[in-house]
Amino acid sequence: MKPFEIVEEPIQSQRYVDYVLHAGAGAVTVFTGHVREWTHGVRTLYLAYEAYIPMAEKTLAQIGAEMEEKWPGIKTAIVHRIGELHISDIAVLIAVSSPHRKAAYEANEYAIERIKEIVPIWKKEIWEDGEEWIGAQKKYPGKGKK
Amino acid sequence: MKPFEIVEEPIQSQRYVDYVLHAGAGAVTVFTGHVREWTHGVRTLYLAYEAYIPMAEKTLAQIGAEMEEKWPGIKTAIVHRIGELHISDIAVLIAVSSPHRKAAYEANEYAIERIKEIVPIWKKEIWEDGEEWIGAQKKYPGKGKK
Amino acid sequence: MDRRTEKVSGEREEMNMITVNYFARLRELTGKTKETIERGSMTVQELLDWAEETYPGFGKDTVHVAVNEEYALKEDVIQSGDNCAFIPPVSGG
Amino acid sequence: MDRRTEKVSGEREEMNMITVNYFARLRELTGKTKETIERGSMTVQELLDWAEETYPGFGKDTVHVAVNEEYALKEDVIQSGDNCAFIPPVSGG
Repeated sequence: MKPFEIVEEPIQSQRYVDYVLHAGAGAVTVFTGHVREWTHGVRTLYLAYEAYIPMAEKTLAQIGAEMEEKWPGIKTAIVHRIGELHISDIAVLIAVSSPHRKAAYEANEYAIERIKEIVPIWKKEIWEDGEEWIGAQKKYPGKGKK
Repeated sequence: MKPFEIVEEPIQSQRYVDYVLHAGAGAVTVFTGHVREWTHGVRTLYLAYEAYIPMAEKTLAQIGAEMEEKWPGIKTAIVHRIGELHISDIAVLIAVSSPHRKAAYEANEYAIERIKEIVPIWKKEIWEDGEEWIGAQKKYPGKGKK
Repeated sequence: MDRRTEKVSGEREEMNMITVNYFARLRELTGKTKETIERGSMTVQELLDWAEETYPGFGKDTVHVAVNEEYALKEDVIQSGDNCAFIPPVSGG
Repeated sequence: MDRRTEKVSGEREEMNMITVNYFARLRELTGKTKETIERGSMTVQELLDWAEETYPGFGKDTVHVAVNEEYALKEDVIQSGDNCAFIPPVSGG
């Protein structure tokens, strides 16, 4: 397992928790994003995730570096799954350990916001009567922007 | 397993995650508090936790009710371990599922703050050269205060 | 006093019993996990005063009282049969 | 023109090659995962203009460009041999 990775198989949470845990960690936060059955009254059958894998892993690692700069002392792992995902499957997992809890919460939430901004991963929702690539329009990002 | 409980054995995280997960959950946050080796430059050998068990489980359930009132649609489980705990052992676990991530983070952090305020659980730190019951002095709480 | 009065009197005395529980530092200070106090009723403040007097160093100003597993105010009245607990500053998590 | 010059010229032509990758909606629109463009250099803006012209509906105003796995600015210059990717609005998480 790599601390910042894209996988095609089900995400095994414990691996990433074990990776961030150490004797100096007093708090661990784990966020998992799951495939939800209903979104705005429309029933999702399944999702298809696609990634530009090398750049996605690079940007995940970049987010990890940003986090460790902002919250010194934390340790982070982030994994995103691609391929066909069904209801309740884990799409993304963020594990953060920290000596104290505040940083573990803040850094974790920062990670998911940044993932949604810069990591080249795309989600297609497949419903009973159609499908669509999801993605909010964002301003053109600055180079090396944090 | 009960959704709000005090246990004497190692906390098995997956049970509580499975309990809060459902088809409508798009986000799950799990917080675990661990025994840390060093606190303010003093090395902890182990911790001894003690609880007023029936009242502790009741106040954990009360915190869960407060959370579900503040963040409708979430589902929560909280477990605290007592007895002798060693470095990296999980002392407390809070699992929150929610349709959307914001509530899952906020409610989870609310839970740990409230646990530290009202749940009758006490921690004794045992070092190489001594031991001490830990506990910040708090104002006398109001009845039914939230 | 006939037997009937005696019996009633005896029952009343049996009911003059408030249970108190000790935890953590207070359990070690008192050397007890619980005991009973022969009182028919008292306020939470009176219970705290009693504890401080009985166990020097009790530290009543930082100790809360739960009556039947609910936090109680200092002016609340404890009745015979109630199950009380002294709650020193908590440190869970 | 002697053989040596021809050869150098040939190598130069081989190097007029920018690789572009397509993902998600753009992969479906173009029917391609990648292709090469015979250009020695161009700006990111020129690449986006080329894509819009070549593939109607490309939506260049919402598409970002990565050059060698780094987000690039519109004025950045892409060189022959660079590996580019069109990044439509991301939706991970």
